[in-house]
Amino acid sequence: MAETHAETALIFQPKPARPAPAAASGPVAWMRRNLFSDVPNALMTLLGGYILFVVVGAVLDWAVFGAVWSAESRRECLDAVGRAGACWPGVAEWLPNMIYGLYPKELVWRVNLGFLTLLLWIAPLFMPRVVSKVNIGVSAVLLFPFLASYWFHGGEMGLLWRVFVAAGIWGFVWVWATALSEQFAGRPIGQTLLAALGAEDAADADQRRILRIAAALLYVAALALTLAWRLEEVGTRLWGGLFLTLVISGIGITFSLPAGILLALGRRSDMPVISMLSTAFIELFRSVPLITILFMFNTMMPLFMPEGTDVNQLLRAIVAVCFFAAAYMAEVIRGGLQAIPRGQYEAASSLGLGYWRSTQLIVMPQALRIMIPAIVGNFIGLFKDTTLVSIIGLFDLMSMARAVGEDTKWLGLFIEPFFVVAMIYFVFCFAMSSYSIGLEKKLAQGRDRG
Amino acid sequence: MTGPEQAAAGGAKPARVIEIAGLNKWFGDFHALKDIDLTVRKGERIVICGPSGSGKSTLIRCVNHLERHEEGDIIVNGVTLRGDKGSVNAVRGEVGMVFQQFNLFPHLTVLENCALAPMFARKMPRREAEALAMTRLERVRIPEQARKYPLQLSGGQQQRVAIARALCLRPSIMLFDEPTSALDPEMIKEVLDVMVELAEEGMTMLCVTHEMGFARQVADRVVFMDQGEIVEQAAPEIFFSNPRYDRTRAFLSQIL
Amino acid sequence: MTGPEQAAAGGAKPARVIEIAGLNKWFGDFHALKDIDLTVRKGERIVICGPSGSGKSTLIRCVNHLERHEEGDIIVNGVTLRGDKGSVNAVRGEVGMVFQQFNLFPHLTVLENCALAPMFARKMPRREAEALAMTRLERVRIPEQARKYPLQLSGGQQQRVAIARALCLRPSIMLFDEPTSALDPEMIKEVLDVMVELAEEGMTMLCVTHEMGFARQVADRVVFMDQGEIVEQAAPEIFFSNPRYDRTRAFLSQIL
Amino acid sequence: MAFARQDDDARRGGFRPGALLSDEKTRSITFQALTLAAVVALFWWLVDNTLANMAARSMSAGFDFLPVTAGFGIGFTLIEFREGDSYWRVFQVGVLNTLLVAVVSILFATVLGLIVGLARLSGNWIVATLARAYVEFLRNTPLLLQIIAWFFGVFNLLPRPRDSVEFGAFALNNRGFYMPSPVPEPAFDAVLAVFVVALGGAIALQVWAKRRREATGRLFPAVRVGLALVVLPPLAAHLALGQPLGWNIPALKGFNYDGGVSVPPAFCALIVALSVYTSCFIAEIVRSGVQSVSRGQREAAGALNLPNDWTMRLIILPQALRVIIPPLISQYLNVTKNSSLAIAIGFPDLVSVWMNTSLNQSGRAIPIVAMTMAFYCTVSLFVSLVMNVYNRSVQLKER
Amino acid sequence: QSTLESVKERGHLNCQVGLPTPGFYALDADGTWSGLDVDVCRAVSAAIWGDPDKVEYQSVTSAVRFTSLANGESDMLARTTTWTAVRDTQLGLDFTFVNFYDGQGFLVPVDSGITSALELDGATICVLTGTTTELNLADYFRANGMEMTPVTNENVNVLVETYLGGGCDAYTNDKSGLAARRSAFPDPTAHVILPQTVSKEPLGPVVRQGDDAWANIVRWVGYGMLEAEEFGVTQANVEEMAANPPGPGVARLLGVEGNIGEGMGLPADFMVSVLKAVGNYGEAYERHVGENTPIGIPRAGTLNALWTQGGIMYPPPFR
Ligand SMILES: Nc1ncnc2c1ncn2[C@@H]1O[C@H](COP(=O)(O)OP(=O)(O)OP(=O)(O)O)[C@@H](O)[C@H]1O
Ligand SMILES: Nc1ncnc2c1ncn2[C@@H]1O[C@H](COP(=O)(O)OP(=O)(O)OP(=O)(O)O)[C@@H](O)[C@H]1O
Ligand SMILES: [Mg+2]
Ligand SMILES: [Mg+2]
Repeated sequence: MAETHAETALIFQPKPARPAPAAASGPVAWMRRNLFSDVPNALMTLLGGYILFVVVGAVLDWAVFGAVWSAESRRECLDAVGRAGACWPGVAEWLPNMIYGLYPKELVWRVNLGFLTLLLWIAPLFMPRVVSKVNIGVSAVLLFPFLASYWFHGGEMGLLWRVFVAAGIWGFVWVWATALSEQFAGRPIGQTLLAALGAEDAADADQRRILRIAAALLYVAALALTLAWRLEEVGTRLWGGLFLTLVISGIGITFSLPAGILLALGRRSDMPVISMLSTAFIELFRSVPLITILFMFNTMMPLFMPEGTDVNQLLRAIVAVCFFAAAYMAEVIRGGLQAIPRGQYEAASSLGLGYWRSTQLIVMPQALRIMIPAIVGNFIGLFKDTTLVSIIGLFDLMSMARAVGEDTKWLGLFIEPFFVVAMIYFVFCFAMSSYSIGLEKKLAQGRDRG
Repeated sequence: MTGPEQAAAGGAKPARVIEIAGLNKWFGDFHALKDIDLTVRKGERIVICGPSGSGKSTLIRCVNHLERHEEGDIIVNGVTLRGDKGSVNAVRGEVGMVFQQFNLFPHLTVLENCALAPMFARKMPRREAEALAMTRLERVRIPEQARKYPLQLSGGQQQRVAIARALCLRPSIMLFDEPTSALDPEMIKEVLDVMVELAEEGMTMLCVTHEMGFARQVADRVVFMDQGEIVEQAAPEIFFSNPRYDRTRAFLSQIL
Repeated sequence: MTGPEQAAAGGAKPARVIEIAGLNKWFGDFHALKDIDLTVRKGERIVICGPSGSGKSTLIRCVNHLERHEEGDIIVNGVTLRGDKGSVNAVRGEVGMVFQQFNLFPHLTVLENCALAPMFARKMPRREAEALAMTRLERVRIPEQARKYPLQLSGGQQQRVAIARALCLRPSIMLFDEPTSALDPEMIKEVLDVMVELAEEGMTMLCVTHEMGFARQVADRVVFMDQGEIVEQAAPEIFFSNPRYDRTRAFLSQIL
Repeated sequence: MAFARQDDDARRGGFRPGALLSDEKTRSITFQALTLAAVVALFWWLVDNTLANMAARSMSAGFDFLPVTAGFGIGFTLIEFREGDSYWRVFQVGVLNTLLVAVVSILFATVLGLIVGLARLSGNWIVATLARAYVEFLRNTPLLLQIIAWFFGVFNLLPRPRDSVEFGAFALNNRGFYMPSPVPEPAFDAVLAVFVVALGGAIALQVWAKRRREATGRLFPAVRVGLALVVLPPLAAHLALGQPLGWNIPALKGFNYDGGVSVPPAFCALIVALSVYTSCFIAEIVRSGVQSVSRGQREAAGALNLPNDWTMRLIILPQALRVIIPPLISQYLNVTKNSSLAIAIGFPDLVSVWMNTSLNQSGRAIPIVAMTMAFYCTVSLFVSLVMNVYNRSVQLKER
Repeated sequence: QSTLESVKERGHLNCQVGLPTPGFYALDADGTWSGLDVDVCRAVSAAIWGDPDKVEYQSVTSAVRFTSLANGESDMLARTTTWTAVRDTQLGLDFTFVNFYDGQGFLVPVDSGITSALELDGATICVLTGTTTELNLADYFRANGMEMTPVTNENVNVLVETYLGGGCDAYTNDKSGLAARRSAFPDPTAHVILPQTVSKEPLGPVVRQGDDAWANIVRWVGYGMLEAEEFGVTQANVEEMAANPPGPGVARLLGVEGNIGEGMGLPADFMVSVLKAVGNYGEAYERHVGENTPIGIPRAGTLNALWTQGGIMYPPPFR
């Protein structure tokens, strides 16, 4: 190390990087490489192209070129093109029902408003400078449903429900206050508020007190708002179509995450009773088809309840879906937990964090993050599986499509509505799966430097 | 056997901060630690070395109860480790630990990694915790990386963050488990430098390492382990130049 | 720049077994190797060193065509690597390679790992292949582990199996890509010992390593790379005591 | 220090042995006991309610309906079933049909999934893209819709029996797929004997070829020669003995084809839909399995100059399979569960004939639902058992 | 608590119908239910509150219809349910009255040349699952020593599509359904309903067993509609008739005389409300399934005609 260098050193000048030789660029080179690199490849290319042409052509012929676009009844369609082309007017007439079910037409704005609220609620997640994204996401999952449920259902509000609805309003205001403060002022809402009150220099304890009072005031205001609030009741029997599908799968998804986390922790627990019960629950609900669970809850839950309890049919289906989804989610999350290296647990406990703290701060965030693609996959599965509620007679998207063909005017028209339903499902699922693939790629990058 | 008393510097002896007596530990049927006795005084720097599987990691992991010991006593700063929440928490508050694989929390920024324990284990307000974290990051010379995520740093930087994180609990004792062996040779030095500084500031340190240069430079005492036992312990001058046991000599000849 | 001729021992020069001229390699847009020229003579032992990402691995992986190069020539034992099956097979039959991560086949026993290539690449009868494998395992001093599975061995043992496996093709050239950097310090020596022996038997070797002790001991020439270029190459005595470039000096000061 | 040690010993004796963790342990035991009590109470409450409700509605829960005549027909059965048979028989028919659908779909889905999975890894852009489109489209639409689509889009559009597509003795029309069934004559035993001998010979050939390869290193096209050995001699014997095997060839008789064996279109649609749907997931499993074998393994094989086909057979496949099999098995379980959607096109599987028709005709909700769930649980438990055994056998031997 | 009380307390009637089916419980794009069975629900609602619209329709698959009634979810079931001994005695149900006499028949293509169901030996037959149709079909073939292959489904459209595509030689269902379906075929004249009626299908509303008072309400609302037809009371003239009843029969029916309604826990003039809301049976029939509807089932001379006109609709007297 202490060797002396005889001469003064030369300075190393790295050569500038050259661009790669252009031998392989341009569309022709690309085609040669990817489509016609050798004879079997070329044959496969031609075959693939042919299949694409035939399939796409046939579908277009039926759905677009040969279709009837305006008619008063199916009879007219049949007289015009027989069964060679699609008959869209029936679907068009029923489309509102396929989306909102039998929800009173003049109240449909409430459904729209509900989903708009959700969009607004999660919009801050896409604002670049907002940092409390986790809290906003959690609030969307935990508070939004109360607000939405009243919006959708309406009617008389019990005290408990009122309390929760007020929490929903409170949450919405908080989310946007936070989002605006962080996006434009670049600091948490608390600080903005303190600044506005001129209490920035108060002692920590005082500041906290002020914030708490502000939150409480806001809640009281929200509660007061609910007192004046009375929407016409729309019974769940009238819910249907895509709206119902979204409600069922949405609740299932929302419920499955926390329940799945608890079940997964339970299954990994050191306590034999807890772990056995969790395992039994998970395995039972994973080994039977959803349709049998739906059947069971649909026909038997009223028998399980004390005489006279009236359990709404939608609620039963939702409970079934939730149990089912929770069991699946538990296994996904367990996979994520297993992937967390032991070193993480050890580091957390060597820093003095307890079981629940390290689960909350260290383990779960990482496990959930690793498993996001799998979780989204689960969501997609659940979303598709909700089609099964049509079999127990809920008017979801699928049943609504079926009802078109039972309308006296459009009797027998059922392939077209199913086609539309398939497209709707595809758009939703494909969007979700693309999102998860994108996320997966981003996560993979995050593992490297830079 | 050279007692720890001999190794410690002369004069009025500082307080004993770690006392291990008759420690035995089993993994299933495997006897991993056998009758370990070890006393560490305040400000002492101890390097533990020995062949792979000799129980070095297990020993220091027992000290902050990452491993539960079956027999014997471990007393840290007067608290006897019993496996109950109270004593474990008390000890872990006094002892910082640095791992071979860094074990940083990849989903948190460097600053959050460091501020976590003060905030949640010490219930410090966030502002204070972050200020504390910044001073520690300055001490390991990477304050400018505070907002980055661990995986965006080089190995050496990560290990320095890990040290800063451990220091944020203001521990009186630091444990290191092979802090440099997952690092590229280029980065070893930057981590050792930080450790040397820490030693010079008078931190009590228990360090498992194969870096004999480091041992020579800062250790007050080198402890050599084999097959779950402490074979010998001595001041580095003596240990390196004149080990007592042939096992030690064999080991030294391989590693130097 | 110090040509390879100068570094090689004097007298009648042995045949050139590897000739690399004007080698350029890109990963997408990234220029990973820039105008590399390197000649290796029979029996020469060359150590390649340089900072992380400087293209060391890429260079030796080009030699047995694990990476395809875009420009320049690589001639191994008179065969020009063109990317066609014939030349690649011919070259790979002559060149053994040892990886940093061992890359043993975890589902096959040690013996099967070694006998695989002779049986399926060289169409040797199983008995002969296994006998050959045993001699190679003896050479790396672990014949007794032949029936175990790789993951049952320590890192050092695994790397020695990897060397034995490469030797089973009876290569005339061995490439090593940081063979010891995934190993515990204790195990480094056992692997280096095997490599030193191999060197002493006259094997032509191209070795990427950070073990400067090894370089000093066996290398005929040390090649220093940075940013995809060969900065300088010299005999180890000269290289370590009197490097020409500032970049080399900076690197050496960090690593020694 | 010695003194301290004695002191320690005494203290240790006092705390013996789990006492150190006493508070943690008691807490966990209390917690568990409470949970257990709560669960038991919940169950008891449910059962109590159910019994009360059933009594109030004069519903019966027993299994006494099982021997009663069910009184409906089933369109496709593996075992003999007549309209006068009992509910118990219906259950058996349903179970067998479900298993049949599951097994056949699993076979097709695996083959198809393998092909598509490899196609996704193909270097040909159009092939890879088609494979990707196939996977994306099919796995993002509900299976229920797909089953219906296959039934109407394909099987219902097939020609009527009178205009069947006939290829040789096979016939395909919108009533199903008809195949000839063999009717052996006595002399056929000789042909069978020849076949058995040839098969033995072929197996021996494989063994011999492997031995020779290991002894000399030389290769022998054992698979091709073996196939020839299995096919040619029995064929020769068959011809020599004057073709002693008759065929019951399906022929149009009255409304339908008669003779041979046949499968109904609902079955075909279900099989195709299930196989195609599942194959998407299998394709992804195969793809990730193959990609999971680290690049280092391929490179090591390459550096050892192993030929490509042997690299695939000896290095990649064995390791990829280890990754592929567990998710694959869980897909197989999914197929079994998904076959319950047969209800949508009226294939008489367990859910359709048992949980739907039988439940509706007999009104015994509880026993019927319980039996259905018990069947699925049994299948799933059995498969997980097999799975565990497999996992243990392929686990890498580690330190 | 009696069913009537809990219905009143709830404020609406839970009336179970099936998945939408033209003529009996049809759903249109505006979300309103209509049909012969739906009119029974409306009539009962009108009888209780004088308002036919206090009904929540529960559209339930046939597979779970009885459990859904037995477990108390619906108050009554007004859907084309065949009255059979087993159902009446073993499933905890009570049939109230028959509002439509149906019979199972077969639909075949004209070009098949089949003219009698007895020529169907060996045929493949499309049949709705989960209903008595399935059992009747089996019985009929068994009784006549014939063989057949059933193609089952619980979705009528699927079956019809199968039949149209030639997936089965005949489609069997209650004749009311056959006629309706045929009307929606691309070429209705290419298909013919065979003359045989292979089963008796008395269809009518069902209630839970054990509450006779409630069963009586449903039953007598139904009979009241028939009686009204017999007396010539219609939706249009009911007010007038109630004001000055032409005879004692009408007077008793409309609650002008006697206390039949009160005895059932209903207003005395409950039949006035019923008739105002849905009209008499004949009107309901013509409105939903009669010859002038797409369903087009003629009534005259069939079982569904009043007994005075050759049918068997024979309401017990209101007295
Ligand atoms: N969790 C465990 N379960 C079973 N055996 C264990 C466990 N942890 C460690 N051991 C065993 O205990 C012995 C001592 O392990 P320890 O990790 O303390 O060794 P070490 O001296 O730190 O080795 P290294 O230098 O490789 O880190 C080893 O034989 C190891 O196999
Ligand atoms: N397959 C690849 N695709 C893209 N870039 C690559 C690839 N392999 C290597 N590189 C890049 O090429 C450069 C040289 O890589 P190489 O692995 O040869 O470096 P090295 O000198 O061996 O480094 P180390 O000491 O870390 O092994 C690096 O910048 C690396 O990121
Ligand atoms: Mg260790
Ligand atoms: Mg490298």
